[in-house]
Amino acid sequence: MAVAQRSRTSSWSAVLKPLLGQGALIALLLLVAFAAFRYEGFLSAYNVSSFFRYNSMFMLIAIGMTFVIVTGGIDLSVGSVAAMSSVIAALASPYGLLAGLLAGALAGALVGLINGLVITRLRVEPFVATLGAFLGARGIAQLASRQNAVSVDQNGTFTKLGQGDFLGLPIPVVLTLVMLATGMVLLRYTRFGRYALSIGDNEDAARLMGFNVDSVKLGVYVFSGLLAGLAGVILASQFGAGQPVEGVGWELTAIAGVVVGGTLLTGGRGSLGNSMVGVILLGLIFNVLNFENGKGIISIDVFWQNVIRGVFLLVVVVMQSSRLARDNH
Amino acid sequence: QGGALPKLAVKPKYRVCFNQSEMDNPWRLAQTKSMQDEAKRLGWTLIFTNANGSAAKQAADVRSCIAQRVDAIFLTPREEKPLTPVVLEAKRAGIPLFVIDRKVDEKVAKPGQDFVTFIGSDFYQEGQRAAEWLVKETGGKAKIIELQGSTGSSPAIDRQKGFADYIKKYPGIQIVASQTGNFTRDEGRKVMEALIQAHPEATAVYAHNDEMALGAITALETAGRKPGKDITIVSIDGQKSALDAIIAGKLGATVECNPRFGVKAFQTLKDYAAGKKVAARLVNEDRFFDKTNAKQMLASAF
Amino acid sequence: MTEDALLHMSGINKAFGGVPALRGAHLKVMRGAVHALIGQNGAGKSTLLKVLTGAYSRDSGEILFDGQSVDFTSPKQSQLAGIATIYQEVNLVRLQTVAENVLLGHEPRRYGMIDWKAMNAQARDHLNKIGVNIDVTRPLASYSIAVQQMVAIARALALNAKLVVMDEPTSSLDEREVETLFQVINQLSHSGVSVIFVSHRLDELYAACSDITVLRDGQTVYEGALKLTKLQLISTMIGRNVQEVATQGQTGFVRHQHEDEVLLDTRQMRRAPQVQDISLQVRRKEVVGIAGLLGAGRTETVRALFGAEPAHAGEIHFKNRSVRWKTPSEAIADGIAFCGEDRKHDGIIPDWSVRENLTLALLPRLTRAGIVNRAEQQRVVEKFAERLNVRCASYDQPIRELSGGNQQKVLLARWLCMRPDLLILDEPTRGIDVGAKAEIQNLISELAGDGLSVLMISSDLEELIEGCHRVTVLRDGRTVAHLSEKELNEESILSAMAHGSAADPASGEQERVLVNAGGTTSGGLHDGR
Amino acid sequence: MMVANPKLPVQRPTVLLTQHSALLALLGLILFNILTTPNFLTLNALNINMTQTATILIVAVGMTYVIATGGIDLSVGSIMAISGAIAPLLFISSGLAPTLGIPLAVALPILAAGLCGAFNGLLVTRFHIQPIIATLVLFIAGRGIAQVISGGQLINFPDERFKFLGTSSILGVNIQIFLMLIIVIVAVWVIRSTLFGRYVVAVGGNPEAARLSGVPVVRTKVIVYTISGMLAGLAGLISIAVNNSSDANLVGQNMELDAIAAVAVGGTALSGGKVSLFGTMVGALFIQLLRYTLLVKGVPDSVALMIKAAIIVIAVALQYRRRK
Ligand SMILES: Nc1ncnc2c1ncn2[C@@H]1O[C@H](COP(=O)(O)OP(=O)(O)OP(=O)(O)O)[C@@H](O)[C@H]1O
Ligand SMILES: Nc1ncnc2c1ncn2[C@@H]1O[C@H](COP(=O)(O)OP(=O)(O)OP(=O)(O)O)[C@@H](O)[C@H]1O
Ligand SMILES: O[C@@H]1[C@@H](O)[C@H](O)OC[C@H]1O
Ligand SMILES: [Mg+2]
Ligand SMILES: [Mg+2]
Repeated sequence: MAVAQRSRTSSWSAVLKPLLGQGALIALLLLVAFAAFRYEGFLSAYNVSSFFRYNSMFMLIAIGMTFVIVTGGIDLSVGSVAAMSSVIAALASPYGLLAGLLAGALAGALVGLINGLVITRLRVEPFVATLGAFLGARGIAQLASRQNAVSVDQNGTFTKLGQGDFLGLPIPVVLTLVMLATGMVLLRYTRFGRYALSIGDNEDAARLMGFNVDSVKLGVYVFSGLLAGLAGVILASQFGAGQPVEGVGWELTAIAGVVVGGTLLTGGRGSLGNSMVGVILLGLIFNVLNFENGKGIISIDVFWQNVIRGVFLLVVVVMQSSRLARDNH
Repeated sequence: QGGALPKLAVKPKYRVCFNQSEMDNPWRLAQTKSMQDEAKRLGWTLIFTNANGSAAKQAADVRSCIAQRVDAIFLTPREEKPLTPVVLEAKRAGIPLFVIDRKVDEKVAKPGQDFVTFIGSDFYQEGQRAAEWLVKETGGKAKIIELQGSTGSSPAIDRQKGFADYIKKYPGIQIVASQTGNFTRDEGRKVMEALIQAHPEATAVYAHNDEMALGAITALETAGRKPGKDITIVSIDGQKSALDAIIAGKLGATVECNPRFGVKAFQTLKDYAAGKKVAARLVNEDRFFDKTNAKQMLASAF
Repeated sequence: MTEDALLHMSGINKAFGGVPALRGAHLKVMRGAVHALIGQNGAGKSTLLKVLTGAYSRDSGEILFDGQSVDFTSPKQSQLAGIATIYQEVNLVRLQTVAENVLLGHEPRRYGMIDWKAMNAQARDHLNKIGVNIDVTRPLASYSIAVQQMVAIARALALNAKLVVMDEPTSSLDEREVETLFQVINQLSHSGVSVIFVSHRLDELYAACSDITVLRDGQTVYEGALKLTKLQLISTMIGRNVQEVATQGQTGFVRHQHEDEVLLDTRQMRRAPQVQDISLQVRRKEVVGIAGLLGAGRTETVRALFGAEPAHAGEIHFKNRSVRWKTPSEAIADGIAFCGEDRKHDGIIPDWSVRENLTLALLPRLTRAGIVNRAEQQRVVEKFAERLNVRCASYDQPIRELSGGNQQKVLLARWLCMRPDLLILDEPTRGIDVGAKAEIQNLISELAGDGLSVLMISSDLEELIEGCHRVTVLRDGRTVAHLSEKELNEESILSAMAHGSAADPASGEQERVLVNAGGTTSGGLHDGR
Repeated sequence: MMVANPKLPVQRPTVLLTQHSALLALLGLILFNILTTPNFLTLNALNINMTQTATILIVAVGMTYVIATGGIDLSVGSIMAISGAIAPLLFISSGLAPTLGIPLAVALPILAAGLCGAFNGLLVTRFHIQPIIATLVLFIAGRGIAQVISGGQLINFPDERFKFLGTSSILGVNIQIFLMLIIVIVAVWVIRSTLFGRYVVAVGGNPEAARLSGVPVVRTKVIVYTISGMLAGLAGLISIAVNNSSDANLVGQNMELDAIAAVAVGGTALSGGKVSLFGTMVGALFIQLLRYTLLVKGVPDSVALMIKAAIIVIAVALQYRRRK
C-alpha cells in the first residue's frame, strides 16, 4: 500500500471519484451494448436468464471471496467445496428441497470453519490452509460420490432450486440477490463487516484496538464456505447431479472477478457490487464468444479463444488499474 | 417428457452447434477436426464451443446455442447426468439434438424421443475387448497394472468395469495396482515409474487410453523392462502413434475408439431432416489393432 | 496510599527469546494522576505498557487494576476493563474513515446496524474536543502522521476509560497540538481518570505530569512525585551522575562555519497539490532547517526533491548542475540521502537484521562484481551502530524486535554511512531519548564540519534554533520566509509559520490545514489565512 | 549502556528450525518408505524420485524468487507449454541441421519464456496489476498461445536427439538432477551473496523502504519474473524431452500449484521478504515423495487427496509453532 499513505485527494478528484475505479463497469456496459447491437437473441429473455442462472454460482462464490479478500486473505478451496457440496446436496435431495439445500450449504460452511480454524489457531497462511482444503474437499467429493456423478432426486422439489423461477426470476438469481443484499448489509452496517475491513487494512492495529480478530476471520471463512456450498447446491439442482469433478478453476474465476471489480488483494477495501460486475464481465466474454462464432463470419479458431479471453482480461485489468492508480495519486 | 422430437426442415445449408467438452488430448482434437472438416466440406456454419472440461460450462454453452436458435445441436457430453437437463431444454426449444461419443442419462432423456440419436462407441465393451485380448495373449496368467482415465469420467468408469467384469472368470489374472493417469502421457509415465518400482512382479499393463500406454512404455524402458517382451500392454483408442508402437513391438494391442464423427453425424442429420428413419442408437463399429493388422491400418488411424 | 492506586504492576518480568526486556519492573499509578513513564530507548517502556494491556503476555509478576488482580490476555480485555491505549506506532486502520477509526468497536447502532450518521457526528465531537476539525468521512490515510496521532488520541478518549495509556503521543505533534492535548489530559485527570504518559521531551512532562516512573534496562530505578530537575531525571535515566550529564548541554549541536558555495538550489519547485512554490538553498557544510505547521508541505517538499514523488515543475540545481531526479536512486547516486518521517512504512524492513537494514542503501558500494563484500559490510555496521549506540542483542537481530528509538538510530546510520553530500532528515530525532538525541545532533554537527550539508525538518523548534544555520519556513506549500542565524528565535519562526505571507494569496482558499486549536488560547496561530 | 556485543553468538533458532520441520517431515517419509516399501532403497527409486522432482523444483526456484518479492506467478505452467511448443518447430519442422536446430531449440524457447516472464513483470510494475491477476493473464492466454503455435496437435518427435535433456546423464547423474542441483546452488548463492539477491528480498520486505533506499524496485521485479519465466521455459523443455512429445494442452498443467506448495512447505513466507531456497528444495522433494508413497501404497485418489491436504497443512503449521 505504498501509494495509499501518500495519497491526498484534491477537490478535483473528489468530484470524479465516483467515476474512478469503475473501469469494470464501463467495460461491462460497452460489451453489453456492443453485443446487443451485433447479435440477435443476445438480450432475449432466454439468454439473459440462462446466463444468470449459470453465473449465479460464480456470483455467490465471489460474494464470499470478497469478504475473504477484504480481510487480506484468500480462499482457494471454493471450487472443490462447491463440487463437494453438490455431491452432498444430491445425496440429501431425496429428503426434499430443504434437506438438500441445508446439507450442501452446511457442508460448505463446515469446510469454511476448518479453513478458519487452521488459519486462526494453527496460524497457517490462508493460501496454504485453503490449498489444503482445495485438495481435501475434492477428496471428500470423490469419496462421497464414489467417483461418479450422483443423480439428484428427479421427482422431488430439489431440482426447482436450480431450474425453477420465483416471481419471474430464476431461483438461483433470487438466491444470489438475497445473499448479495445480506453481504452488503454485513459489510457496511455491521461490526463484523467493519472489522473484516479493518483486519485486512492492518491486522495488528485491529488486534490492538481490541477486536476479536480471530473470530472475525473465522466468520469470514465460514461465510465463504457457506456461499461456495450454496453454489454447489445450485450446481446439483440446476444440472440434476452432484458433480465431484466440477468446479476446477472456479477459485481463480472468483478471485479474478473480485479483482477486476477493483478490490485490492492486499485487503482493507472491497465492494460487493463491483465484484458482481467483475464476475459478470468475465462470464460474459464466454457468452459473447459463442455468439460471435454464431455469426459465422470470422469463426474464431478454437485455440484463439483462450488467447482472446486472456487479452480481454488484460485489457480490463489495465483499464481498472490505471484508474485505481490515478485515484491513488 | 412428452411431445415428439422437433422437426428439421430440409435445407441446403444448416447452422449447427458442436459443443465440445474439452480439447486437451489427441482424441478430442481429432474429434473436433473431423466435425469442422465436414462442416467446411458441406459449407455449413458450425458454432464451436469448448467447455474446458466443465460439464456445467458445457451446459451453459448448449444454452447459448439454443439462444441463437441454431438448426441443430451436436453435443459430446462431458458427463452423463449434468448434461441431461439441457438436452431436454433443447427439445423444449424445438431444436433437434444429437448426442455423440459419451452418453447422457438415458433414464431421463431418451434417445429417439427426447433427442434424435446417440452416436458413439461402447466403452464397457472396449474394456471387455481389451481384457479378452490380454487373457488370450497371456494364457490366462497375468499380474496387471491398470492406468485409469480421469477420475469420474464415463470412459474411465466403463472401461474399468468392462475389463474387471471380464477377468472375473480368470483366477490367474489379477490387478496388482490401479491408479489414475488422467488420460495423459506425462502422468501415465510418472505413475508407471512409481508403480513398476513397487510392483516389479507385474507382467501386464492395461491403460484406458493410448496416451497413457505410451507414457508407460517410456517408464518401463527407463526401469529396464522390455515392453512387449517381458511385459504385455493393451490399451484403447487406436491412434497412429499407438499403432507405431505396435509395429515396433512395444504395445501389444489397442481397441479402436474412433473419434471421427464428422461424416456420420452430419449424414445422420441430413437423413433426419429428410424424414428417414434414424435409429435411436448408432453404435460405432470399432476395429481392433494388434501386430497382425497394425501396418495395414496405420494410414487409416487417427 | 496503595488503596488510592488505580494500577499497581509489580515484579514484572518479560524476555524475548531469552533476552530480558523487563526485569522486575514496577509501576504504580494513582487515581486521577498523570503519570510520566520515561527511560532511554529500549528501556522497556512500551513493553511494560503492552504487558499491561495484554498485547504481550508477561513471564511473571502481578498486576492489580482497580483493586483486582488482572491478567489480560488480549487488548480487548484490557479495553473492556477500562484501559484505553495509544500505542507508540500509530496503530489505526488507514483505509477506513477517520470516524470509524475513532469509534470502531463501539459504533453507535440502530436496530443492530451501524448508524453512520450518528457515528460521523460523534467522531466529529470527539475530535473537536481535542481541537481537530477535519472531514471525518475521509480515509485516515489521507492525513499526515500528526493528524493520525490526534485521531488515535480521540479514539482513546472516546472509550471513556478509567486509565488512558499514551505511549509517545506527542512525537509527531507540534507545540500547539501538544498544548491542546495537555488541556484534555488535565480535564481527564480532574474527572478522576488516570493517564500514563510516555515522552522523550522532558519539558513536556513538567507541564503535564504529577508523578513519574523511570525505567532503566528493564528495571524501575525511580518512582515518585515529579520533583526532580531535568538534569536529575536524565542522570537517573542513563545511570550516570549529574555532573557528567550537565557537561553535555541541552542539545548536542556545535555550529561549524559553512562555506559559501551553494550546493542545492531549488527555484519554484512544484508538485501539486501539496508543493506549490518552493525555493530554497543549502550551502556546503550548512545545516538548513525547514519549519512549518502541520500540513505545510514540508514532507512533500523533501520527497519531491529526493525524487520519491518527483517535482512537476521548477528548477533544481545541485552542485551547479541542473537536475530533476525521477527516482530516489538517481538522487542517491548524486550524493543525496533522505531519512523519512514514517519509520514503519518507509524505513525499516521489519524481518531484516540490524546489519542488513543499516547497509541497505550502501549495498551497491559494498559490492564488487555483483557480490556483496561481507567483511566490509560488517565493518561499516560495527562502526556506525556503535557510534549511534544502537541497542540490540546482536546485529543479526531482526530490526522489528528493536525498540522504536533504536530502530530510528539504525535508519539514521543507514544514511550516515553513505557519506552523502546532502543529508535530508525528516524529523530525525523523533522518539529518540535525550541522551541519544544529543549524540545524533553531535554527529550531525560533526559530519557538517567534515563537509556534509543537512536539510532538516523538525517540529522541535529548539532543535531548529540551536542546530541550524538558517531556517526556511513553509506555509501552504510555499516558502514564506528564510530566517538567517541572527533571526532565529522561537517568535520569528512561529510568526512566519502562521502569518508568513504566501506569494499567491489565492492559495489560502484551499481547504488545507484543518487542524486548529478549537477555541483554545492559541487558536489565533492557526487561522492565519 | 548495554550495547550489542556482536562477537557473542546469539541463538537464532528460527531459521534453522523452520527448515528443519520440513526436513523432519521429509526424513520421516523416507524412513516410512524404507521400512514399508519394497525396493525403496534402490538407485532406481532414488532416480525416479529425483527426476520427477526436477521440473517442479526448477520452477519452484523461480517461484521462490517471485514470492520473495511479495508476488506470485500463476503462469509458469502455460509458459512451460509455450516453450514446449516452440522447441519442436526448431528441431523438427525448421529444416535446420540438427547441430544448429537442437541448440536453437533449447535457447530460443527459453528466451521466449523469459519474454513471457518480462511481460508479467511489466504488468506488475508498470501497470500496477496485482501479481495473481497479472500472471493469470498468461495463465489463460499462454496456453492458448502454445496451442496456436502447435496447432493444438500433440507433436511426437520422430528422432530421439532432443531426448538428451530428459534422459542423458553426466558422470552417472541424470541431466535433470544435475540441472536441478546447479540451479538450486546458484539460486542460493545469488540470494545470499549478490546485490541483486539482497534487492529481491528487500523489495519483498518493504517495497517503499527499498525504493527510498535506492533499490531499483521495478527492475528487480521485472528480472525476477523473467527468471521465473526462463526457469519455467527450461522445465517445459525437460518435460517434452522426457515424454518425447509435446502436447501444448497438457505440458505444465497444475505446475503452479505444485511449485507454490513446495515453496510454502519449505518455509518461505508467501507474503514476501523471507526466503528459504533450501526449504523449497526440501518442500519439492517432500511433495514428490508424498505423491510417490501414496501411489505405491495404492491409496485411492480420493483418500490420497485428503492425506496430501492434511500433511501440507500440518507441515506448514509446524513451522509456525517452531517459529513462535
Ligand atoms: N517483539 C520483540 N522481540 C524481541 N525483542 C523485543 C521485542 N519488543 C521489544 N524488544 C526488546 O525489548 C527491549 C525494550 O523495548 P521497548 O520497546 O519496550 O523499549 P522502549 O522503552 O519503549 O524504547 P523507545 O523509547 O525506543 O520506544 C528492547 O531491547 C527491545 O529490543
Ligand atoms: N485538504 C486537506 N485537508 C486537510 N489536511 C490536508 C489537506 N491536504 C493536505 N493536508 C495535510 O497536509 C499535509 C501536507 O503534507 P506534509 O505531510 O508534507 O506536511 P508536513 O508539513 O510535512 O507535515 P507533517 O508534520 O505532518 O509531516 C498532509 O499530510 C495532509 O495531512
Ligand atoms: O480415450 C478417449 C479419451 O481420451 C477422451 O477423453 O474421451 C473419449 C475417450 O474415448
Ligand atoms: Mg517505546
Ligand atoms: Mg512531515
